[in-house]
Amino acid sequence: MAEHEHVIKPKTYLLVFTALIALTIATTLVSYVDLGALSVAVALVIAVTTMLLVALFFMHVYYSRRLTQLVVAGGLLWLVILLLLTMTDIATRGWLGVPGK
Amino acid sequence: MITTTTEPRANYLTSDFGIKSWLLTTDHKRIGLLYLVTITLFFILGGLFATLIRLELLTPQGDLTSSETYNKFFTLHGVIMIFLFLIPSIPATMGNFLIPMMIGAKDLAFPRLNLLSWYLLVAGGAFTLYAMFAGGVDTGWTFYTPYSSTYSNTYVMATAVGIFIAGFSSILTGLNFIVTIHRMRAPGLTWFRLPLFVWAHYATSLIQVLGTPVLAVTIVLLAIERGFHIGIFDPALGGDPVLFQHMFWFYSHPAVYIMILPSMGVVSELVSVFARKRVFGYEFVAFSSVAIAVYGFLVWGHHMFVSSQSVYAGLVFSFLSFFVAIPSAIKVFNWTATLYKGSISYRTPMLYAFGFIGLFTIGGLTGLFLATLGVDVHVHDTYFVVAHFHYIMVGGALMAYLGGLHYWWPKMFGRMYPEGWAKLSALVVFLGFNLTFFPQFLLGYLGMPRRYHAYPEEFQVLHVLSTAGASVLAVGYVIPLIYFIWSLRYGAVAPANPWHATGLEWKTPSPPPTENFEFTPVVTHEAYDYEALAQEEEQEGVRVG
Amino acid sequence: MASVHSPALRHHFDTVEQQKDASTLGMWIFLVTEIMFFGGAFAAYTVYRSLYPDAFAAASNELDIVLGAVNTAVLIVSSFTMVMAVYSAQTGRRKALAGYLLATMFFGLVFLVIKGFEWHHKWVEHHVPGPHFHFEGPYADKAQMFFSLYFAMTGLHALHMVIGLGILAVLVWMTLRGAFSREYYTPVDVSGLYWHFVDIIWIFLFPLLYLIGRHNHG
Amino acid sequence: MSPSSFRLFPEQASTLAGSVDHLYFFLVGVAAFFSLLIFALIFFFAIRHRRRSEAERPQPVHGGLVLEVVWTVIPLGLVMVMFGWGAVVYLDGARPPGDAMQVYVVGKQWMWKLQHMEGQREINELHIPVGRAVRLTMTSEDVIHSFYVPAFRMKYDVLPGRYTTAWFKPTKTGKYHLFCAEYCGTRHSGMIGWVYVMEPAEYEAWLGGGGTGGSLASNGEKLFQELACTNCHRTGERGRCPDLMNLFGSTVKLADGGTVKADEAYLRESILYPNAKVVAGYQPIMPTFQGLVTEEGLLQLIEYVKSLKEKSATETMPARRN
Repeated sequence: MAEHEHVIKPKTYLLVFTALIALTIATTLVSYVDLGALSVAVALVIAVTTMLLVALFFMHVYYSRRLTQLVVAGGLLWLVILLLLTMTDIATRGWLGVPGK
Repeated sequence: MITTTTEPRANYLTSDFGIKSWLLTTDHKRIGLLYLVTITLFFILGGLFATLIRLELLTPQGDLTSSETYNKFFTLHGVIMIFLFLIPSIPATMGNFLIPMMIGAKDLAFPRLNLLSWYLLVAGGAFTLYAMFAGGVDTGWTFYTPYSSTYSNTYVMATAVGIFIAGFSSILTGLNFIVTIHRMRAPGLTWFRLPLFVWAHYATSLIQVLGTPVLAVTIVLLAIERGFHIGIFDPALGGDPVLFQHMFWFYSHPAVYIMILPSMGVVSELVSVFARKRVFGYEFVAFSSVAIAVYGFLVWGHHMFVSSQSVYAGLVFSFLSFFVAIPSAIKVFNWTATLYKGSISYRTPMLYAFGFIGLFTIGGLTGLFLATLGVDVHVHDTYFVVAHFHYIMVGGALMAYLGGLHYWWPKMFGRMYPEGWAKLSALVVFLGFNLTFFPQFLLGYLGMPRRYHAYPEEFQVLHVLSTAGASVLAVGYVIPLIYFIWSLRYGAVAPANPWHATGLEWKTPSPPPTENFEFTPVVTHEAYDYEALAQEEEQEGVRVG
Repeated sequence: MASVHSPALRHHFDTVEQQKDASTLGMWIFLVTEIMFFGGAFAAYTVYRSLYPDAFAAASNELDIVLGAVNTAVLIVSSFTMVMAVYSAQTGRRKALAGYLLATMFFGLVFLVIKGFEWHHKWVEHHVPGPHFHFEGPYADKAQMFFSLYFAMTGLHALHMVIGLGILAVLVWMTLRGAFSREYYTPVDVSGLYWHFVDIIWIFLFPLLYLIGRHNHG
Repeated sequence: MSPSSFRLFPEQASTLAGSVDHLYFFLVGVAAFFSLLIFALIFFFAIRHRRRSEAERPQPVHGGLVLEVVWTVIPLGLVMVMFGWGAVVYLDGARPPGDAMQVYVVGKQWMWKLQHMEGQREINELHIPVGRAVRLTMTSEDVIHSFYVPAFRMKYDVLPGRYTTAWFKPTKTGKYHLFCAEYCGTRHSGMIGWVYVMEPAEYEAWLGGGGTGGSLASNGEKLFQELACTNCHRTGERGRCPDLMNLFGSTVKLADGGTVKADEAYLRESILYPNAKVVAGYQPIMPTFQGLVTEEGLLQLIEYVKSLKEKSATETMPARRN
């Protein structure tokens, strides 16, 4: 459908590329700043932003049909399910006052 | 149709001959048959191990084989039946054969990938067979660490590689189906005109694509641990063996739905055709397949209530598990309601469908016992669990597999099976199955643990009943094997649509030509529209009956 | 419907559009399976990092942040050359296409070489898990877990890079043979998706493996 | 086989057994009702609406939203009852009462090793008095096992490198099966034994009989001295190492600013991985005792540390006596 007719200008790519390099430098530098528990969050926010830029523009998700976007979102959702429900065990051991459980 | 009777056209079976035309084929129908032969062989092998297990359990003393050997028997029974028979069973044979025809396409979206999938299954099977002949494997199909990673000195690696490769066969089949169902439907065939068989396979494919890779990476981590002695799950290095269980069940619980969802699709077709009624609550049955596929990923922790998983996680997983019961219940009620005011025929496939609904109901309801925290503590890892999942997988999936095979046999080979023998074997299978597995519920609640080579005497009576049932069941499986082969040559020639069914697959000759349809069909009405079919048949002058 | 006749159209599709759509969707679904494949490893990582945060920080500080950051940049550059390759294919510039593909391969190789140096360095320092593992300080046991995950995850990633290089080599060969045109360049397109995906995996591996607790140790 | 031993329902021999069985009967009732309902409907429809002629074309019946809602909501209500009831029974079985007597369990391929507080050790046998809650603290030397006593409706996995707990309160004297329920290798089916529930007086007599070689805590103390722990850990003295007096159950401040509750798992970790959690104000100088102490030895050491509760000034005084 629209996918292969839509040719994106190299200028857009170059812009995205610059942003990606900037984000890499940012995440490296910010890791030296003591943000306490926030540092994981900051690192992940930067990584997710970087991923979104690559996916949306380099991988054309932004210009793709709804189904492709749904497939991507679904994949990420399932990753969250895996991580979240696994941590539901690991992070809650001892919550209900039962020793060792 | 009338014009073609004078000179029979070449069909997919007669279009080409020779072994090469089979091994290099990209025709989905031929690949379906390749799978049929392959998994039948694996079923016979897995059944052989089941027989040996049941013979050993005839007496309380472990007197037939040593415990090492017994442990290898049940491990190989599980590995072969699950990864090499049940996972591919309906999707790879009937799904492969029928989905393109049901949606009016010439083939799957990626025919060469489809052939590759078959080769991957064969390769995975070859590794497993190598492990078997080299000395076997004794970890159970669950491969729990640290037993599998450190303590077992059997052929764990070869089996793991086999499962890994067979897993990719499953992933690629699922991928192929999803793309095909999205992109290859005939004009006019909207989502809500699709046969429920296709809906069920779409849901199944979602699980294959989303779940199987996690099993793959779990196997990789296990192999790294076993091969290089570096521990991801090794408690000696601060690893958590319970993490292995989480990752394993993230796939292996939804995998149960890989096995049962396609059977639900088959049963929806059978119930509709042999009651000549549109499936009651079509949309609910369709969506319940997708709901089962999605919920199926949220409940794996119910395999781990006594594993030292946190109590809180236990509560969460138990709560979520009960929600899977709802779409399953919806299906059972809707199938039953479909029978109401129908025109019910007792042909063999319908007998299997009746059997499926009954046994799946029992299997599903006993699943509630296992989701209930307080009761699961007692019955976990006992024969209650063994009985429950055999009701789902043998009473459910295998019954539907046989029902579907009888139903589409004329389409696949252009021959009818012998009805009398088929009815007899359906009855024998049903009785044998219940005699085999019902006593195991009682055994389980009594406290008989699974995977026991020898057991206390008080369990013997029930074990003897179970073994007796297994021998009946074996007879029930041998009869169809014989008459199916017999029918290939001597069976009555099948017409294009022997059941007066509505699906697109019945609008093409039996067996179908290589390209399935002469012209791409245009779909103008919903699935299971028997009135429209009657009108068409009248116009074409087909005499009903 | 059969009016569109392209030499690249396979018999079971009706149109070139349908065929291209199918390929793209197929690749995306494959990438979802890849998300879940790496997802399992990320799950293991999440569990152990939450259990042993200090050991992970200490072990992470043993990694070379400069090489890690440079490699991240190298991969981003290779992703950029990859989109330019797709762009060249879309606009029918065959020479540019071959050039960008070769450039992508070059940066991919640079990444692997740097990675190889890093691994070798870890080997020399006895940071490879196993019987010869040695780690100074209070966290020896749990640090081994970090390095187990480090090698497993970067190893799987590198394996994907190697496969990607193989695919790119085939694409170069096909380009030189004149297989692609403005109308037909689906293989370039879907291979690009794969390459970017491998890049994204690294985008997560870099902060998760290299950048833990740097502020404590500098 | 002896026909007298045949039975169809397991004995009820713990406080939990009754409540598990009640819930089980409820589930059996629900399952039986729905199975019979479905079976009956299939039979009834199949006969009532059987195909009478091949040309028969039944009138289509259109789905009813009301029906769909009804058979969604009723099962949903029922399963929520199951969830709630099951959770109550489960929590009951998970939380050991405070006055429970302690028994330590070590699983290994393929036997159960049990230690009583008083020092008695048993293999594949457990003697306990009737009417008294028993709390098990369990670990494994190798693979995962599972401690299962069907008559008590009680089962819990036994893991290497970790302590798990379970409890039960026997209500009937007798001899009951002890099984390993988690597949653990070649002789898995041989990893079985007996639980003997005795009258309290009988149990006291059993405890008294046979030399035990001292209580668990006193054995732990001996080990504590053999391993030269006393060189640093001196009671009532603030030396290079933390004082262990009154440690168990307290909250410990750590060097990295966090805190940890001093339970069995913490003590175990501190002996095997001393540097994992360093107490605030101390240097990480303690060597690891990995490979030097068996799982049973660890349990004895833990029991010894637990016993250091009294305000006793003399460090050699054992906390519990026979």
